[in-house]
Amino acid sequence: MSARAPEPVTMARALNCALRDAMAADPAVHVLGADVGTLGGLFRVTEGLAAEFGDQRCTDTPLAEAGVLGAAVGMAMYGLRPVVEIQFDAFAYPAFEQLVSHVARMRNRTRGAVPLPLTVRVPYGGGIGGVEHHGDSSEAYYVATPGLHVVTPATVADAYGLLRRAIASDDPVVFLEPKRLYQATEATVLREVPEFGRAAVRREGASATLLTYGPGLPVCLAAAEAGREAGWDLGVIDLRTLVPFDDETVCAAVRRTGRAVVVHEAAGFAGPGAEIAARVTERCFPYLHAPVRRVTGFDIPYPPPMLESHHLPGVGRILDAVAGLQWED
Amino acid sequence: MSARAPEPVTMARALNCALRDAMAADPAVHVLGADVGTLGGLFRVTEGLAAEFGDQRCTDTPLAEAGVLGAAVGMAMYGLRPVVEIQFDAFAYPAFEQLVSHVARMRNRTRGAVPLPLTVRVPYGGGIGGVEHHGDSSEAYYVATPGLHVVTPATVADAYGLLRRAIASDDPVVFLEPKRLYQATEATVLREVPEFGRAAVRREGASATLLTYGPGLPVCLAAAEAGREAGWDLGVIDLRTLVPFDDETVCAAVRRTGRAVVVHEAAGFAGPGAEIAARVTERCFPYLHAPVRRVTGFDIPYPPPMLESHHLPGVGRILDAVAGLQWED
Amino acid sequence: MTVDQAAALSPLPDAEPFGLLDGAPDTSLWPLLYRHLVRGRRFNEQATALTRQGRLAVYPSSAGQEACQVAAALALGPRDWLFPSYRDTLAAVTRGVEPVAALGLLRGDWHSGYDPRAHRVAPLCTPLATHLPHAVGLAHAARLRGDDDVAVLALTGDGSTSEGDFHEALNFAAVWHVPAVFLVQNNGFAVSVPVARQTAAPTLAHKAVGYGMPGRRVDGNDAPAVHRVLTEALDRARAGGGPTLVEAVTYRLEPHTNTDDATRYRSAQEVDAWRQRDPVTRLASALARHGLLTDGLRRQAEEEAERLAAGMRAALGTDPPLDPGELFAHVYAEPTPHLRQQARAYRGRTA
Amino acid sequence: MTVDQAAALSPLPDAEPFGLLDGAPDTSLWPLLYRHLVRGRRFNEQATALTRQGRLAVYPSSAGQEACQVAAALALGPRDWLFPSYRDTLAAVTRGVEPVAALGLLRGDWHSGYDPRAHRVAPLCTPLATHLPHAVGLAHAARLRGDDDVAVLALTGDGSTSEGDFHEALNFAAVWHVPAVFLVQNNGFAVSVPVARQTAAPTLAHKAVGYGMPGRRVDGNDAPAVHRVLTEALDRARAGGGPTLVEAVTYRLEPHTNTDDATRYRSAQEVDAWRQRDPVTRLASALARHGLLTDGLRRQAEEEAERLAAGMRAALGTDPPLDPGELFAHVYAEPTPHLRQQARAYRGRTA
Ligand SMILES: Cc1ncc(C[n+]2csc(CCOP(=O)(O)OP(=O)(O)O)c2C)c(N)n1
Ligand SMILES: Cc1ncc(C[n+]2csc(CCOP(=O)(O)OP(=O)(O)O)c2C)c(N)n1
Ligand SMILES: [Mg+2]
Ligand SMILES: [Mg+2]
Repeated sequence: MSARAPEPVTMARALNCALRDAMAADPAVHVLGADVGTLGGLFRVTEGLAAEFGDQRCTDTPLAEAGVLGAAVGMAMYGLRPVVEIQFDAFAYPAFEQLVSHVARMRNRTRGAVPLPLTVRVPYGGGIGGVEHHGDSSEAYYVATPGLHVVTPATVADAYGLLRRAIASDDPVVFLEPKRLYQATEATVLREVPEFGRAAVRREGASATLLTYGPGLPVCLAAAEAGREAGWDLGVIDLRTLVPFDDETVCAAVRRTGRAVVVHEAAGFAGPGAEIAARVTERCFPYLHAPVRRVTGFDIPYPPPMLESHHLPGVGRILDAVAGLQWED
Repeated sequence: MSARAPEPVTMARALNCALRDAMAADPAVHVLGADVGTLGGLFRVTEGLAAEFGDQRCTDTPLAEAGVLGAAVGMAMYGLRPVVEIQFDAFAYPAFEQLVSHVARMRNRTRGAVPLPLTVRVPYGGGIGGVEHHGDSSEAYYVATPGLHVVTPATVADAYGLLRRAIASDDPVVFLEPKRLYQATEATVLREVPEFGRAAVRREGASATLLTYGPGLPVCLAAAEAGREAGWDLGVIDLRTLVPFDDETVCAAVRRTGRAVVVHEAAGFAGPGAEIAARVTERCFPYLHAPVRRVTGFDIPYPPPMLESHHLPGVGRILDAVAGLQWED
Repeated sequence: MTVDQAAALSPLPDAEPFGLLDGAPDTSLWPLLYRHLVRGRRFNEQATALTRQGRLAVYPSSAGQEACQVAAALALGPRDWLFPSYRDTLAAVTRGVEPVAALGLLRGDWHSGYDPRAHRVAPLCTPLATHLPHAVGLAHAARLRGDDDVAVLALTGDGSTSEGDFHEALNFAAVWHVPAVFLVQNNGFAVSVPVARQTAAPTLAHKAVGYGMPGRRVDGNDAPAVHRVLTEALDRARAGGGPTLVEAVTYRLEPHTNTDDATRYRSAQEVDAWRQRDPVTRLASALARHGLLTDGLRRQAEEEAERLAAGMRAALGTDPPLDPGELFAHVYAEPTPHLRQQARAYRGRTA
Repeated sequence: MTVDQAAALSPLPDAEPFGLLDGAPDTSLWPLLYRHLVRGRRFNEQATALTRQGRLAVYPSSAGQEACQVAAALALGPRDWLFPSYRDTLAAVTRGVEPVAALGLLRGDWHSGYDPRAHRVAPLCTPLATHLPHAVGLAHAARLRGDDDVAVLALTGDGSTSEGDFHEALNFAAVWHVPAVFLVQNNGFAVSVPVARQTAAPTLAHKAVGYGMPGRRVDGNDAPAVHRVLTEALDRARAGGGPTLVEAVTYRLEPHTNTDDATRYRSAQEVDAWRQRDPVTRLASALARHGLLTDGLRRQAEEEAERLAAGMRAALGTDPPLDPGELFAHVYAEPTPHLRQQARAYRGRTA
């Protein structure tokens, strides 16, 4: 595990450091994908890796997402730890069969004989003015696939820490990188997160709990800030890993407040928020003053850039939902 | 719309009749997929169509699910109404990109200029002793994809009626056929269902409501029957279409009983039951005596045939869940 | 032909890309091609300029590839269909789509700015190679309908040939014997990845062999040659001769898009060498060699180009009208009750 | 080689499938191959019989394809890896996997019945062509690790060549120059669909041209020929010569699986014609022609076959021990808290 002195870094840079440190620490770690080599990745997350470790450790592949992910499966079967970069969320779909039928199942299929230590990095979410197919949030597909860990950082420190943990994991991890936070900056110590499945309480609050992850975190923190004017003391929980899910931290908070709003960019219908709302309700029902509400993207294909601000959950919609948590009683 | 005199038919046969009647009624309807021609499909749902309508109307394709679905997109763009057969649920995954990025979005992308009247028939679910990759229930992926209708019959009459409706729809429909009900028999009038989005109350009941669809229906009806011994009067709702979702019928029933259990084969975590539980709770919270419970497949890859009975929701697990609906108060 | 009749092997593509400019050809089409090339170059420059002014979200320029873009559009018959990729706005514009409409995707007010049926131009397609099966399906449907004046031309890039959908589409096309032509614009790169890391085949045209269709290689900076090869292939397709794979050897002179930094992966020398083979100046020189580059032609070409650019500036210089309510309008023929509810809630918030 | 050095075109596959049985060849391996063929046929018969007794959930027989199955396994070096498809249990068994373990998937007590690392045999793969990228990745990893005694042999069917994953895998293999050999068993059908509706290429070996790798065609019912071609390709692969595509022309004598009705899509005459080319009897005749089919060899072959069959009946004749608790055990290295909870609830119900 590596530690760095706090200096302001972007999330993209923290991810880059995580890859570099992981590659330096373990020669079995290989990075592969289109444009990860000379170019350093479309978001520069693999910058400098090919120069430092050679193009056999950081390899530009032909343009074929199923092919890359499938090849990574074979590499992992041979004992390597491949880290695959997908360029945009929507371009993971061609690799869906490999992900669902093989990546998620290899260990189980072989009764544990063949573990699959494989990380798939997927930039996800909108808010960067991207055109069609560049703003999808498809975490619903991943969380509904048993056998995958689904992880998403919301802070620079977590970007480093969770990615190191993902690469060290002996199971496949879908690592979702919030596109619009790539340039977010923090001065923070970069160190590996010790385990998956621990949500972080980003803000304590007594009147209601906002449950979110990835790109939703800054929005929820802003909503909590804005909510003070309405007299609300809103807590904010950053889930960090959707699978495994931290029932303990989440339920403890919701039991205290009795009110919760789930916030994410992905479409609401059958989105991750559905599971979160359902399981929180199952576990906290007697404590709830109101049903868990969801503030999400609409149930539409991701909109064109000029309209995306209308689609994305914002402070206003979050506070509306909070207001709807039956404050009269 | 065609009507037939009641005679006992299997669900497979009713689907076959629906295809035949749709093809006879509209020359734009084309059936395509691997083995749909000479063989009549692995489940014999396309039996006789090639003989009756020629191999240009019912066409054996090369083995390439993305290719078939993609070709169907082009055919639909030209004004045809393709009906694509996927052989087993898990073999729809290679076509996932076509489904999500194109099928679901063509109308929206073109501001309504290019509708996509296209039906994808997918045999789904387990319980037939199939080996690996032959028992998946992947409806979670489809319901989380805006732009698709997601439909699944649980009765022979609906198999015919909903498939006719699907083919007549000007929007793409993922039509999920419960494998283990293919041989279920009913004597029933075969006629088109007038619209999507109407759940059916299959059994009225005052003490709690079971919400299910497709292969879950016979199990829930059996559970309701068995529940009488415990003194419960259980209602059963068959959702029929997951998208659009019939909030009205479902909520009316749940408000009456104040207690609900969602039952499906798909894995529970982020499965369709999460959405159902979440939205029922959002809409019926003040009426609920207990949180909506879910009885689903476990959060594991679909098990091998010798173990599948342990995985599938059965009467026992459903009644356990009903018993957990806080009957003490 | 069955697989067992293996004696009848299909021929390999020619080793040398087909060219016309340097021979002694029929020049009747050259002035028209020239005007479109000049206009096309101006289109690329103006679109790139509009990205700098924030008027386009992004622009993947086809500068250097204008011969392919223009020839592809002009080779089409009136009832033919074009299936462009995200880099092929110029082909769409040359086919007759309004520039502001063709650029709708890249401007970002909606995903596709035009009605595909009006000009028989499918929506610009971003996920690589995924439009190729659509092209095959549409060509198949046209044949099923007996419309034998319809052929389909699908454009794609060298990188996209590695995708599974490329393979599935070409195989379907050959098995179904559909009237479709696949033009691979081999511009040397898929973003930063050179074609040598994309394939080990001698040429991309060789891929045709595995599908049992003819493969042709053409100098992609020789507009008359591209036009000729595509016209022949489309004629053959309409006549029931089946599909063709055409590889046009060309070069992307600009970065992948305006946000790309191409100096990271290729040298100025390489780009300069290709500038020497610029399709616009090459046709101009050839016209001049044949005494056809008159002042009149030059002026006409330039005027048309400037008119186009001015129109683009005017149409794209202002913000388009936006209606967020439209977000809910086209997801289904009829919005579901659930979507109607979301739309109502949205309107409630913003009212 | 770059795409622009187009002069060096790769050669086309031979028109006639390679054969050995009918020539005057080196026969030293033939007795061994014969014993394995007889044993292999017995394996197929016994497995099909076990489906009738409900001892296997399903069995896709490789009867008629035993020459491919057996030669594939015997051509492998000790450190090589085999990547079989769902029809290739016999290849796995010939490689040394216990029959009961190789049949685990089809018996249905677990998805894969053996530890892939023990015999260097990947799990039998059902989704078509999806194991081919795995084979490429493993071969690549072996090279990265410097293990130059490792080559990979991946088996697949004619139908699977239409899938995108076939294309992506072969392209990767050629670009990465990995030590992998792809054996397409062209048995004439993908379930009911004949190969003529699967491809328009002259042969499946022609597909190699588009990847820039050698393509070879072999008589798939000629065990020595299949063995020779695969051995050469694997040797070349291990020596750094890159991948090869081999098409073996063979025939599936039985239905697709025991639940299929093959009379719906092919004639008895066609099947009979292929029975004349049965790989087992063909090798027997060739051995006889060379005076090598001794009573001793016959007896040994039959005894080995019967021993195998008896072992299968014994091992598969009883119900396997089942532990439903195992359902939760292998999803992750450590069950998540959520899965532990489900397992507890499950145990609670059944306790
Ligand atoms: C399925 C998919 N993967 C990745 C991308 C991201 N991407 C956009 S363009 C491009 C390069 C395409 O190269 P090529 O096919 O040669 O076309 P060119 O850009 O050169 O016109 C990539 C990788 C994409 N659009 N679709
Ligand atoms: C992706 C996928 N689609 C469909 C199937 C169903 N299926 C199983 S075997 C088979 C035929 C395969 O034909 P071929 O590749 O020639 O192999 P063969 O059965 O002849 O050995 C099909 C369609 C599958 N297993 N995987
Ligand atoms: Mg390119
Ligand atoms: Mg076959």
